Parts: sequence; C-alpha cells; structure tokens
Amino acid sequence: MSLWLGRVTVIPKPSVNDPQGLAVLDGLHALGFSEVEQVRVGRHIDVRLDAEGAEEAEARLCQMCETLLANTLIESYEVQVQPVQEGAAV
Amino acid sequence: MSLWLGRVTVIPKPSVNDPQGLAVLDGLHALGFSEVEQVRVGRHIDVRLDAEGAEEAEARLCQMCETLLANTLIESYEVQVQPVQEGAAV
Amino acid sequence: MKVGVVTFPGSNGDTDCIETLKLVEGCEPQLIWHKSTDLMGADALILPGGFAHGDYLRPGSIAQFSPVMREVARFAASGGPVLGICNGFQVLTEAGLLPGALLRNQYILFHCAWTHVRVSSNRSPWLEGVEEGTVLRMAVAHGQGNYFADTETRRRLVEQGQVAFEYCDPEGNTSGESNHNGSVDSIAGVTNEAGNILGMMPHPERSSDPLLGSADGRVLFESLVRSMAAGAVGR
Amino acid sequence: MSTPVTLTDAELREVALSRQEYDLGVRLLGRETNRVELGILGAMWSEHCGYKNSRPLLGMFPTEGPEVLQGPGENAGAVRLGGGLAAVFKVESHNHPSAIEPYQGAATGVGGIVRDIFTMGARPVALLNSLRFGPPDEPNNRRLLSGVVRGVGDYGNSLGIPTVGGEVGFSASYRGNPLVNAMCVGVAPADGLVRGLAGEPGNVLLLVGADTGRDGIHGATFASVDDPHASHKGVIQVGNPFLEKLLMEACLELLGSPHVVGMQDLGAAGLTSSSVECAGRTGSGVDIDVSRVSRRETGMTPYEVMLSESQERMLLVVRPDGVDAVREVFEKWDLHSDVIGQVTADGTLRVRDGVEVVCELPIRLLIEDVPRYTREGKPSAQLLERRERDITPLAASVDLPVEEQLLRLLASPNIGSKRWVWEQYDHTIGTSTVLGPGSADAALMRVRQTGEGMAVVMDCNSRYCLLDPYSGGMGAVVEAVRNLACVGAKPLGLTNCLNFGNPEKPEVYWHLKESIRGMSDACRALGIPVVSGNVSLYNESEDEAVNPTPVVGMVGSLPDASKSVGIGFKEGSDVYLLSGGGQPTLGASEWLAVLTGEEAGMPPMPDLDAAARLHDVLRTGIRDGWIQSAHDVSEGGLAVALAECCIAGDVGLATSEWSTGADPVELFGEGHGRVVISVHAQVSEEDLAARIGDSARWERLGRAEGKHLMLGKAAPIPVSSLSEAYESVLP
Ligand SMILES: Nc1ncnc2c1ncn2[C@@H]1O[C@H](COP(=O)(O)OP(=O)(O)O)[C@@H](O)[C@H]1O
Ligand SMILES: [Mg+2]
Repeated sequence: MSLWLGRVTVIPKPSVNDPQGLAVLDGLHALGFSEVEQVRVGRHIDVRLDAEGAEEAEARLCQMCETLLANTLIESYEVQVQPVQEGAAV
Repeated sequence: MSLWLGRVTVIPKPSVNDPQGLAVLDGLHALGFSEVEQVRVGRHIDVRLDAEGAEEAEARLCQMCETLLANTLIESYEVQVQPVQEGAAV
Repeated sequence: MKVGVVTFPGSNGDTDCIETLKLVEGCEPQLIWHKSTDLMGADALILPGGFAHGDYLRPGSIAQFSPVMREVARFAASGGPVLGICNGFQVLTEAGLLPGALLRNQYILFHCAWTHVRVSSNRSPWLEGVEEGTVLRMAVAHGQGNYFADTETRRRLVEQGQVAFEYCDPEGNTSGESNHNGSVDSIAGVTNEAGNILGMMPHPERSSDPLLGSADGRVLFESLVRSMAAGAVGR
Repeated sequence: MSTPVTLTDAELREVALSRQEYDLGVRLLGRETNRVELGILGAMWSEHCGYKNSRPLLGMFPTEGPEVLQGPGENAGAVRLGGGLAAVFKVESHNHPSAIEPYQGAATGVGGIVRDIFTMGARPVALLNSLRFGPPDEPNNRRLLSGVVRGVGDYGNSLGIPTVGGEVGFSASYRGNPLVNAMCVGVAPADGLVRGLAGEPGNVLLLVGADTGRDGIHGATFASVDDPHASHKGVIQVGNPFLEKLLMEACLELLGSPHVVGMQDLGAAGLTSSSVECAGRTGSGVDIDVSRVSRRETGMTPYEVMLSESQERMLLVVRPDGVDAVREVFEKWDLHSDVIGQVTADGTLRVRDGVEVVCELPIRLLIEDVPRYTREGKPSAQLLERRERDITPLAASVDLPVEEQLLRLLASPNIGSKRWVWEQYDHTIGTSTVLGPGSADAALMRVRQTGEGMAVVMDCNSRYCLLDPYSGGMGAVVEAVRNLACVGAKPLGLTNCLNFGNPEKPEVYWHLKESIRGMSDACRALGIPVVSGNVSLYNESEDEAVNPTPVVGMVGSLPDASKSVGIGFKEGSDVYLLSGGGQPTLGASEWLAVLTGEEAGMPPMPDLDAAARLHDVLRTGIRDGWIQSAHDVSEGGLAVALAECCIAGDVGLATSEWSTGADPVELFGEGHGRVVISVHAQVSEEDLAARIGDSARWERLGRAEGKHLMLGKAAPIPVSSLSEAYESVLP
C-alpha cells in the first residue's frame, strides 16, 4: 500500500447552464479582461488515499466521483493520480 | 491571435481551515472509502481566451487569478494552458 | 395522522415544520433523526429546509446517504407521501427520487423574499383538491434553487402533470421577472411520476400564518390530511 | 520552564505591550516571563481583552434595573421577558478581520456573537448587523461591501437564525477600515441562564468543536493596534457554519444538565482568555495540558495552541463524574471533544506541554492587574470650526426644485434602499418574524412560547457623533427607543459597540468619552439599563480615525406581537405629524451632505422628557389600534420619511390643508422628536386631540390615497418615481 494524490476536476456539462461561469465572465470583462470568451466554473478536489497502485487509486476515485463527488446528471469529471512523496503536504 | 483554454485550479492553502474538505472526508468515510486520508476542496475554472501565444495566455490568466479568480490570502492557484481546436466546445 | 420531519445535521427548517404542523388539525408531527432507520409509524414524511452537512460540495449530496434515506426511499416506493422543502428538495433530487437538479441561482446570490407560485398540476396528495391555476404567496430563501432538467425530461414532466408549481406574478402570469432564480420554465416544484413525492423550493411552512406574511402554504398540509382521510394514498 | 529572555522593542510590539507595561508585569510577577507567558500577558492586557482605555469610561453606564437578569461581565447580557423567559443579547465587532478578508471576517464575526448567546443557554432567534463602508462608488468599497454582506448572510443563513435588521452606512472615513458589528438575540428560560464559571477545584475542562490550527494568532493584539494590514500575521480564519450549527444544537441539548458547571466560547485570544475568564469569575485556577488539544496541523507550539483563534470551539466546565455523559451528547452530533485540564484552587493559570510546565501566571495578574489609562480628551480646532460654521448661506445655495432634492436624497447611499443587502439574509427562517427588514422602524419577532412581541434594532448616526459626540451618543439611544416605539414596543435593555480610532489621540479620546457620557445620560433619563457591549478601538487607516461610531443595539417588548405596526401608510387613513420636543435643523444633516457635499453644523439635541411622552403616545395608539402605521423622521427629514411611508404602503399622500413652502428646514431638517403616523379614518381630529392630550404636538398632513406624494405646494411626485430612485442605490 502506498499514498496517492488524486486530483479530481468536476465541471458542469456543456448543456447545463452555469450561472457562476457567467458571473465570473462578467467580472473579468468589468476588470478589463476583454479577451475572455467563455468561463465555466467547477470544483477541484484533492484526495489523498492509500492504494496498491495508480490503477487501483484511479478506479476508487472514479467510484467516489460516481457516488458523491460529482452529480453526473449535470457534471462531468476527470481524475488524475500521482504518487505522494513521503512527508509532503497536500 | 488564437484561442486558448486556460485550466485554473484554486485550492485552499495548506494551513487554512477547509470545512468543505472535512465534510467531504467524513462523507467518503461514511460511504466506506476508508482508504481516504485527506480531502481539500477548491475550484476549477475553465477560461477560454484570445491570446498571441501560450505565454501571453498564461500571464493573463495569472493576472486574473490575482485579481478575481483566487483569494490569494487563503488560496493558491495553478494555471495550465492548451490550444483550442477550432469548433471544439469547452 | 403522524407526520415525520427528518433532522439532518445542518437542517434548520425542521422546527418550523413541526410548529406549523401543530396548527393543522389532524396532524401529529414528530422529529426523525437522520441516523434512525425507524420511521416511527409515520404516515407522511417531510425533508425540511436548511444546509444539511453545510451544503458543502453540493446541497443534499452528502445527506442523500444518511441512514434514514434508505427508509425514505422505501416509504416513497410504497406510495407514502414525501415532501421535500428547499434543502429537502435538493436532497430528493440528489438521491434520484425526483428528476432534475438545483443549480446556483441565476444571480448567484442567496435570495430571501416573498414570491408567488401557481399550482400547475394538483396530481399529488399534497395538493389534492387545490384548483389548478391557484396562485399562492410564499416565502423563498435559497442560494441554489435554480431548477434544471434536460429538454426530454421537461417534456415528460409536463405531459405527466409532474410540474406542481411555477413562479409567477400575483396574477398568475409567468415571466422572467417573477422567475427570481432562473429556473427552467419557471419550475418551482415537481413531483415523481406517481405524485406522492413532491419537492419545492418555496417554504409552505413559513407561509402558514397571516401574521408572518401569508397563510397560503397551509393548503399543502390541509390537502395531505384530506387525502389521507379519504384513503387516497397507498402505503 | 525555559529561562527568561531580554526583550527587544519589536518583540514587545508583536504582543502589543509597551516597555512600561512589560516592566509592570515583571514587577507584579516578581520575575521575567518566558515566551509563552509573554504572549498570554500581551493578549490579556490588550485593549481588546483588557479594556485598558475604555473600562474607566464604561463605568458611566447605568447597568441595573428591575428587568436585568445579567448585566455586563458575562458572555452576554439578559433582561426579563414575559412568561418566565429572558432575552439574551450582545453585539460584537469584527472590523479588523473584515478589512483584511471581508467574507471570512464578517462570517466569523457572526459565528462569534452567536456563540456568545448560546453559551448563555439561550437559543438564538435573531441576528442584526451594523455596517459601515467608504463611498460605494469606489470599487474597493464595493468589494468590501459585497464580501461582508455575503459573509454575514451565509453564516447566519446556515445556522438558521434569521437576520432581521441592522443598518448600512457610508462615509469616506471608513475607507480602508470598514465597520462590521453583529448583534445576536436569544431567548432562554429566565431561571436557566448558564454562566462562564469554573466552579470547584477538580472540575474538568472539556474543549469541544473544531481542531485547533494556526488561525488568527495575535488576533486580540492585532485588534489593538492601528494598522491591521501591517500587524496581521496569523493565518486567516475560515468559518465553518455547519460545525457551529452542530455545536449550538449540542450545547442547547445540554441545558439543564446537572453535569455542566459552566460554558465559555473561545473568541479573541482563544483558549487563553476563555480559561482565564472562567477561572477569574470564580476565583479559581486552571491547569491545562496543551498536548491534549487536537490539532489541525503538526508542529504547533504551546504558544500557538494557547493563542490560536480557530473558530467554532467551546470550553465546557464539567463535574468529574459527568464527563462521559456530556461527551455522549457531543458524539451524537458527531462532535469531537478533548479533556484538556482541570480547575484548581490556587488561582494560577498553569499550562503544561505533557509533563513540562510552560506557563505559570496568577489569574489576577491577567484580569485585575490590567493597566488602566485615563487620558485627556480634546476636540481639534478644525472640528470646532466645522460644527460652529454658519450653514445658512450654504443651505441657501441649493437651487433645485423640491421634487428634485427629494429624489436625490432617496437615491443617495445612506438613505437609499438596502434591499440588495437584506434579501441576501434569510429573514423568514424561524417562523417568528412579524416585521422584517424594510417594513418597520424596528424588527419585530414573535416569541414562540408566549406570543409576546420582541422588538430589536441597531442604530447610530456617526456624523452627529463626529460633530457633537455628547448629543450624538444621546441621539443614538433616543433614536433606538423611538424606533421601538414606532412598532409599539417599550425598551428593556441596551447593548452597544463602541467603534473609535486610536484612543491615544486626544480628539479620539474626547469623542469616546463624550459619546459614552451622552449615551449614559440618555439611558438614565429613559430608564434603560446597559447589559452588554463591546469596544473596538484603533479603527484607523492612513492615520485617520473612522467617524466615531457608538452603535446602539436595543431590545424591547410588547405584550401581543400582533398589535404592532409597520411604516407603510394604510390606504384611506389620515396622515399626521407628531412632534415631541427639539427643533429640526439642517446641521449635520444628510440633506446638507448630499446637496452641498458639506458635513458641518451642530447636530440636533434630543429633548429626553418630550421624547418619553411622545413614545408613550405611540405605544398606546398602536396597542389600541388607531395608529395604523408609524415612522420616525430621521436622516433626510420629513420629506424622506413621507416618501418611505408611501413606498412601503404603495400608496400616495394627498395634502390639502398642509401648505408648506419650500423651506428646507421644514422638509429636510432632522431632529429627535418627530414621527409620521397614519390614523384610522374613523378617528376625527377632535378625537385625536383628546387621545393625545398635551403629550405631543400634532399636525394633519393629509390622507393616504392615490398614486402621488404631494409635499404641500411642490409638484406631485409619482410613488413609482420615488420607488425607482429609492431602489437605485445598490448594488
Ligand atoms: N461598551 C460596553 N458596554 C457595556 N459592556 C461592555 C462594553 N464593552 C464590553 N462590555 C462587557 O465586557 C465584557 C467583555 O466583553 P468582550 O471582551 O467583548 O467579551 P467576549 O469575550 O464575549 O468577546 C462583556 O460582558 C461585555 O458585555
Ligand atoms: Mg464570550
């Protein structure tokens, strides 16, 4: 068993409207970032977990997304896994 | 000018209290994901913007983080940039 | 008739439901702890408003796995009447007991105000005998009440009479202005196919006393008592 | 214990002690302190915990009365309601944290004041807030405003406590140093109040709630120096309202438990001040082992653990044989608790880290021996010039039609609608809000157990206090009482938050002292006890003090919550102006500030006897039902008051016999003794004269009808235009 860091990204699906994204877009425009075309706001979740290997860690993270971390009706998710160096803080 | 996708990750700094992370950790444990040690919850923001090149895009995104997207007193951010294929949706 | 009101950690409308139900003839309200798997003989259930588990991650996302929810699902499957108010509605959609999802309000901010809703379909024990088209004045207070469902689901909802409430003006007309949180098709409340599960963002329990601004919300509880008395609800 | 050290000025400054203060501490202690002791001494002797500058002045307040159940000195004050209940309330500031991080600063401010209330064994039933910012047209002030409002809202909303009232004001003096004062009101059984007591030696200290992190270390000291940005070093506190909700429910579930001796929340200076206060109140000592405190982070020192201001923590003092039973209740709510020490008999704060003793200080050194300063106060020549200035020529320079003047005032930041703010606050949760924000001069709650009405309000006109702190302090009290009277309630008790600049400056000290004197005199004359409060000094930016802002919070009652009125005119009723003492003036008025840009002249002086009689008329008329609405004339004068009554009632005002000219003093002057009422049409003028007697002067203004406000001879203004201007200010 070793320690892994799962980096989970959850983003609203394209067909779902994203009020926060629109608000941030307006905010950026108001601040003069006129080059911005579109913004979508989702969640990022860092999960430190024990697993036998990267594959197992990834599989478990996907289960976590399906059950809790994402609402797959309206959101899609991506999972990345990396090993944690002993003693490193998240 | 061409179109870029900035993928911005905003995460509470290590010593900052993260109530969301604590609640999600408890939730995962209750669901039987006992291998999880720590969770930190942040935001993920996808920004589509026009820029001369990847470097310019990245520099602008960092400015956006400093002014609006992140609260640098309590959060740290990471920025990744990738080119957008014509016609692709975010 | 026993009405069980579930307390999740972070629920804050549970007491309001209990106090309001005490005023409705024929109702005997009782609290049910979220860790309980015993519904204590309840004839109907209410999932109240609040911020279960802080609403962290997504509203209702963690509460859907509370031990009591398995019993709620079983109770609902046998036809028992279930009402989800505000956060309770969010829990029901997260648990998949009602269609759709509740997104952040269109203008992002938490919004507490008096609104009007129109009864679009009364196909529910909670609305039995309430004439369709009736306009009710009700309190709303939420940050994530922006109802979303895809086009196909919405078509089905309308066809099957599952849209219980729509935001409207005092005359009963829907418009962008009366749709304060940006819900699709101004939807303020929906039922499951059978009609026994109702989820709504407005607060009938806060709209049941004229001294506090409106007594219109009482019709839900009175309808429930009527339909239970008539034996119209299976268990 | 580690060996003594000789300290540099910088090290002393970090704990906000002067060299003299440190020397005094060493003399009293009979030895030098170690680092841990130094931090603890600095925190307890800070202005924030020790009230070095303010305590002598606070002695002016009357604090006793037949209805007082708990005066100052506990976590909150309490007064008697009907039916064996008590109203428990206090106000608290979170100005400095909000300047740094508006959302979290405001949120944790609400968290702190709510803990003060449930610590007393009261269920919180209402929140209010008093906010001040720089001009709203500057982006930074808007950022602060929107962050603070979201923070106040999210935290209170999550807890399920309605936020029902408060005030929002703007002035350039708050640029860089906004004021965020939160007030909480709870209801408890009158004979079941809980206190922060340590009790018998051997009692166990139980720390409950959040794990301890490095948050807000030096918070207490950082609130006691004048540059928050420069002095702030600790980690920003992030609030967890969910955890607080669990703590609140668990603590309230423990009410009446024979095992619980005392409860104390952890606020400024964390574990240090909470344990020292508990011990101090019963003359005991405490022995704490910091190694037993659950941490959020590794490597924390005893110093950090003792001074951390991590939120959502409570200290319980429990009888030794009841610890398991008490912990069981917390476990039900999924709350973690640690036994961290015990009460001792020796009057000492002893801190250990495992076996090593790292601090040993007498409790009395930390509480009673705090240095006290009495200073000389003096207004500046410039201020005196400003208030003695003849404003008549200035007023005469305003050359706009009356309608235009009124619309400008309605659309100005201090007067305009705050709907955008209070719609972010859940004000209907709790099914007890009879009169919520925007509908009345005070918020009115129905006490669930008895049906009694409990009215609550916060008030302060800081421009008045700037130009004349004595009458300004009085005015804040009188206006709060008048607001209560306008819903039909009589006052029971007062809490306050004294927001001032650096008291070491003579003018600031003068403001502080004179404001307190004015408040005290008004409280004595009107029979209102001061039962709790908070002091926030060193509110400055760029060396400029904020306007003196002694915010008054007041709680009142009326026997039947349903016999109350709001401000909105009732269609078809007759509208009268009631006057009880004091002349309206344009000095220090909103009209002068908005239309000429000048804040000058002498503010109005209250006539306390006349005010008391006027308030009696209001309460009687509302109770008996012939007064159908009431609204006091304050900022913006009579014209603004009338406009607000029209907007709230959605009806116009037709004036026939009222033939005012365009005299700005009459229309826009401010004073302390006027109220606009609408009276049931069946009550004739003779009848009204008989009911009022010589308790107040009255004048009929017209009838509430139609869709226009007619201000005497001025052109009629559509109520819709008034509304539009009024709602145009925020966001
Ligand atoms: N302006 C004031 N008027 C009356 N009492 C005050 C005032 N300021 C503080 N107090 C009282 O002094 C005590 C200590 O206040 P404070 O340090 O704010 O308490 P806490 O530890 O709850 O933050 C409280 O009992 C409070 O009511
Ligand atoms: Mg306290």
